[in-house]
Amino acid sequence: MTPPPVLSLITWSPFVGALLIMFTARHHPLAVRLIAAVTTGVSTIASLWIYVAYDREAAGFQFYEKLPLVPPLGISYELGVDGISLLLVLLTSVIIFAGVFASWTIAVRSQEFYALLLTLVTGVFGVFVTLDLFVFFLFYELAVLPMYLLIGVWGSSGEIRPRGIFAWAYREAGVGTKEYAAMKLTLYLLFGSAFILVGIFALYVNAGASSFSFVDLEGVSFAPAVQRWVFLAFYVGFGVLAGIWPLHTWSPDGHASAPTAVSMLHAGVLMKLGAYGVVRMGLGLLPGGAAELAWLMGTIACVNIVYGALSAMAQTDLKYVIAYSSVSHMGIVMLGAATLTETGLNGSVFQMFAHGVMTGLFFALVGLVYEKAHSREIGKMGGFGAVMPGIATAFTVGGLSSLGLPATAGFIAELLTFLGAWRSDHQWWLFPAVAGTFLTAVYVLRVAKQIFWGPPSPHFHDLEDARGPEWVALVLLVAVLVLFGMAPGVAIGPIDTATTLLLSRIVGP
Amino acid sequence: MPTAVPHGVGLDPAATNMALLVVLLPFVAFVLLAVVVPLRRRGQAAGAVSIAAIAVAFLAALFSWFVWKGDAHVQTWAWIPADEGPTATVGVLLDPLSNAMLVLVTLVSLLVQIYSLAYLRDERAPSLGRYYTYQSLFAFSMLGLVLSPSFIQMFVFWELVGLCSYLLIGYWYERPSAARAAVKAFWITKLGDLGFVIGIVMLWAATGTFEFHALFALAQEHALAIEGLGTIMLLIYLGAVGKSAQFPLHVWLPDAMEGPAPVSALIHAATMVTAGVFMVTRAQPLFVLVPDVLVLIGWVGAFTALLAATLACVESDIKRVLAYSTVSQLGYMMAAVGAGAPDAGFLHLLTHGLFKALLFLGAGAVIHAVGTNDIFRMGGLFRAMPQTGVVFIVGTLALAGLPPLAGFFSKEAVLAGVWDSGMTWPFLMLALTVLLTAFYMFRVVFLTFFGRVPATGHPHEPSWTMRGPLWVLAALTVLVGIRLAAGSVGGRHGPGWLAPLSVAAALGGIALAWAAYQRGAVDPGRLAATFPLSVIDVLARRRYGLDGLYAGLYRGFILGLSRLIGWIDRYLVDGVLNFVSASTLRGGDLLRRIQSGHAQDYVYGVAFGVLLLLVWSQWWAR
Amino acid sequence: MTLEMVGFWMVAAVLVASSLAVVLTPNLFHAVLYLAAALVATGLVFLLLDSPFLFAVQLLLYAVGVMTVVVFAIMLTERLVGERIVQTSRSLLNGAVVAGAVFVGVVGFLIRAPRSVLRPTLDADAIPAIGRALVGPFAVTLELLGLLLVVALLGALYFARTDE
Amino acid sequence: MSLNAYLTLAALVFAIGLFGVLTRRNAIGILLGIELMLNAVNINLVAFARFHGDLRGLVFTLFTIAITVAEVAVGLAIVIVIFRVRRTVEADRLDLLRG
Repeated sequence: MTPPPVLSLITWSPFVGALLIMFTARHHPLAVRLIAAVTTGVSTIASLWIYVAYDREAAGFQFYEKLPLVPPLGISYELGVDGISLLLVLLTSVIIFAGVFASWTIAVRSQEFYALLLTLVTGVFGVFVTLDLFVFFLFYELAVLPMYLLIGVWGSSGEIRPRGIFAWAYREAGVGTKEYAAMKLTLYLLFGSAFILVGIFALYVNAGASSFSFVDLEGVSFAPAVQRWVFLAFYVGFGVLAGIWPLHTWSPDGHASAPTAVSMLHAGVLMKLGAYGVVRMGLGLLPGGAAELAWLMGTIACVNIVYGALSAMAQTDLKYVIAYSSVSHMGIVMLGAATLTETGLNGSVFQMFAHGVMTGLFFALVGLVYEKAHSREIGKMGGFGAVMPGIATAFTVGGLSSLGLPATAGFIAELLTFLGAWRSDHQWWLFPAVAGTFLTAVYVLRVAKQIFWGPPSPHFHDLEDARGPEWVALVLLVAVLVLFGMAPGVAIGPIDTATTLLLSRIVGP
Repeated sequence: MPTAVPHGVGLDPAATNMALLVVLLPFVAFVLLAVVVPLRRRGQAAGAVSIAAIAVAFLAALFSWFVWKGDAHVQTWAWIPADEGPTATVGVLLDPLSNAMLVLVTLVSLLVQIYSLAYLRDERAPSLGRYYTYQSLFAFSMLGLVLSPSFIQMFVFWELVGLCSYLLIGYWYERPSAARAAVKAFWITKLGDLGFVIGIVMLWAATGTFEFHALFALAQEHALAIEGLGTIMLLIYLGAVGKSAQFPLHVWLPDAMEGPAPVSALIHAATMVTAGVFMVTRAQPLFVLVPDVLVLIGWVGAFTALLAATLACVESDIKRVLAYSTVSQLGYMMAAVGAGAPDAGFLHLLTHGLFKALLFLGAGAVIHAVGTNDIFRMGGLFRAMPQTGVVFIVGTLALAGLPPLAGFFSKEAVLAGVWDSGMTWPFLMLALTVLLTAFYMFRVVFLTFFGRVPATGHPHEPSWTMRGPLWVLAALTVLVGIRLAAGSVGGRHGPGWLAPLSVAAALGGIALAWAAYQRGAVDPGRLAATFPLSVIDVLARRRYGLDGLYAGLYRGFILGLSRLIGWIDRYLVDGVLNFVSASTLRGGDLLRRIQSGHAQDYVYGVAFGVLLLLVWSQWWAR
Repeated sequence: MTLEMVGFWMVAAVLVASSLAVVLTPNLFHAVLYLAAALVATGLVFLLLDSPFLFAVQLLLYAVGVMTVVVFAIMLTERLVGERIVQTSRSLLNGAVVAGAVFVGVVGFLIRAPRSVLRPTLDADAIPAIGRALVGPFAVTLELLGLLLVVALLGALYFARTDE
Repeated sequence: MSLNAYLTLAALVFAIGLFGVLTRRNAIGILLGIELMLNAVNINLVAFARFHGDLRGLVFTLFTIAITVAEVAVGLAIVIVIFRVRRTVEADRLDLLRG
């Protein structure tokens, strides 16, 4: 019996939604939102179903689909999920479902906005479920490119007064405007995808140029030199998207300029795409290269953690704080992967999920605060807790998760990463990672205190708490954060089946 | 030595289920209050739910205390799965140590929650609901900590109680000082927790387990000869330094008094701050493997006791005096644990929990009545509030260590334990602290309840919901004292001269306080100005510069570094990028001028190209 | 000194002289006439190279056809402007240096090139061979060229038509 | 005469044409220079064809001539259009494509 093509359903349902929105819902803003909610809802339900139905005993790729596209070149439409992508598909559907509600109030060209958003999500789902490297790359580009329009058209410009040694360059490049942010993000990510494409072709050619299938390539053991260089290419290419230092600066500008749902999706899911690429293709296809270059990955990850946290502390714009916190937390993801231990890798994948939800929550909240207060200047705010207690609570939960407080998902991820770090070949990684959690505590609580605590700020009047559909996003994300923090086994179980397989190729069974 | 460590591992489902009931009841209350918004908004109703839960939990704890007194029961469930057995487990460990703590925590929580109903009567209903939500969460977390069968679970709840402390200190979040104190408490304890987490990570990497019974078994078989065990235990101890406010991380506790008085009584006197002592006691079999660390713990404890006592002597805020007193008493407990007498330390923990809660609640009643924290603006309150006065004096006498109250016996045991272990200097510091303790506490008593009556205000006795808990605690202080005097518990007495010495020291302190603040025979200002005291006085008034040091480190180091990194990121890392981008734009602009639009200029270009080709083909292409 | 050498020198002298006149004379109309002379001289060079057919093509198509078009163009533009067009030149020195350099370069190249091959004797008449080549191997090229000419014609018409 | 003689002659004509293209102000003048250069090319082609006994050079010459005719036609048409629009054929003034 052929199983129903549930992965295709998950992947293409938003795309169908985008088409419907473009062709049937013109000038019906409510219909646009309903179509978006329904089609992403279908994806969400289907991804919950596969999450439950995934056979944890059997492990490996399940819900397999294959349809040859270009047989002579070995390109086929080949889908399947394992423990890692399972969780990330769930993450994506949760975030986009919340994102649809978080951008409910968008006013300008909402039809095109939702259509692009849904197209982008199709790309993201596609990346996570596809097992064919060529199709993978197509989906990858599909996930990256709509971002340019989404930020360039619906973004918001911040104000940055250029100072310092390159001030003229800042004026020249228009730093701070949404156009600048959109262009920077797109150029960076395309820069990265050039490396990825080269890497994919290098693998294809070195494996005998007969198949792009991940499953086939997994069986090939490449020469050490190929492993090293292609791994490096993947690391840089995907690493750009994962925000590795010093290629991370697109992310603060991009996230700060992007509209709420786009920030949520981008920081929550797209950055995971990079980390997922490194784990799946870097570690999965090039075990030798991974073992050889783990030191580089881990060290840069440590820089990310501490540097990101310190940069976040220095920001005065709320969105920048959150964006830099992503840079810091992606360091945890990369560090976990670099440990090449079971616990570390579990922590890495779990952190992808935890950070996705957490940062999605953060951006949703920042969006709400911005919408109500029309300001992102932390220094001006104060005492919002009294007028928006719901938002304050959700922000606190998100903040606690990001500083790794137990009973939130962030703790599990960080703990596992720490354990992995100390068991890896580079024990000293533990210390910057732990220091990062302290610095996170400093900046998160500082920001929370400044915004929500203290006497009410004189700059704002008539603020109110979240309303209606906005609650859906907040409650959903907070609940996921806490549930996965209290019962991590739900996620770690499937992750573990995948990571042990992955590791057995790197360090031997 | 009757240690507070499980002798063996048993499994009686009834026992562990009872313990689970105790810990889950407040959790259910918390979830109810957190999720059912209308209930929380009702304030008093929320309080009723929370109190009912903790009351049943208290009865269950009492039941378990009487039924499963002597033995240890463990049950665990997998929490974080991994390929070969779970990485981490959760569960309950019910043994005498945790059982005693269960009773203490549920009892004090119950009393404090009842007390709060009246104390916070004027709060808005949603705020009160929020308060009881936090209280339930705290009760759950503290009970979970107490019942932890593994380091990892202990750490989880350790952080959660820290969170509750943060939330409750910041309960009046509109006050900037409360907001500051809350984050300060969180950060400073977090600093210690870094050591804790690193320690348990290292321990796990070396042994592959977090569970106490497995680790203790290894320790008993002398199989725990890990390289760097000393470092690991020191790091774990750091967690206790932060949580139990040991020098030099004690600075957060006095500031934590920004929270409501009942919160201080519960969290910052009776329960959470003793978690550090509890943890070191719990992990005693591991600490005994590293005697150097134990000695350090003892020294730090004794020093903390003395230091905090001197700080308490110059403080004028009644709650802060009590806070320093708590720090000082925590130092006692730690000194006892460090001296290898964890039973004495734990006994002191229990008795101190009772009378310090009493003192804080009493102080709360006073503050509630007069509307200020400053002891110099109080006076003669004994006449207006005789009941409060009596129970406060009972608590003070217990803290000062006078027989037959509970504090006397536990303090005695601590001093004996330290003397027996041969740590002379720490013993002397602790003995001096006895005198100081009596002095500063009676300074508060005389200034508050006796002496001049200030002109303002009409203080009166609080309502019965506040008085009830006070009387219960006072009675317990006395009863436990009598029970201890009967001599069946805490069998550590030390040399014969010890009891007279400590009583004499306490009486001396009381006399000094009486002379200075009641009788006026000694001018406290002049006393403080005489030579050796004047130095301490000046330093203590500046809090030994520690608060300033932390503030400086925070502003100068962390914020400074962040500003530097922020600058580097924006103007160097991103700057180079923008430089490249702007240079490209500029370069393009420059090259654009070559495109003059005159066809003939292009022909020149072609001609030069031809020339280049010719030259190249003739001179280089051979 | 063979007949061919005498012919070559004479033709070369005419060609160079008329070429120079083309680029130097101020009168545009004269320049066109000198160009005609130069083109005829080129045709003569073809003749010296034993290609009477090309000589004919050059004469008929080029010298006559092109000249006619150019003359028409000049007359047309002069009529449009309503005055005589005076040919002036600019930056003569630059042009001379660059052109001279190119010449020197090419000549230098020629000098260093391997000794020139000897002129083979013609064994047959080239014209039928050219014809066969045009409809044989070069048939497609020829057709494309035809297409190009049509397109050029249409383009020229399109450009030159008046708007009304 | 040797091959080099013909080639040198062609080079000279080419250089003169180039000079014309570079120096003429009038667009028609520039076109005349181009004609000279193309002629020089033709001489080369024919000379090589003759000296190597290769017919293809001749065929190419034919093509060149044909293309030249087309080019002259289009070029002059453009000149006339420019004349109509801009009232000048001064090459210096024709810089619409300036960057």
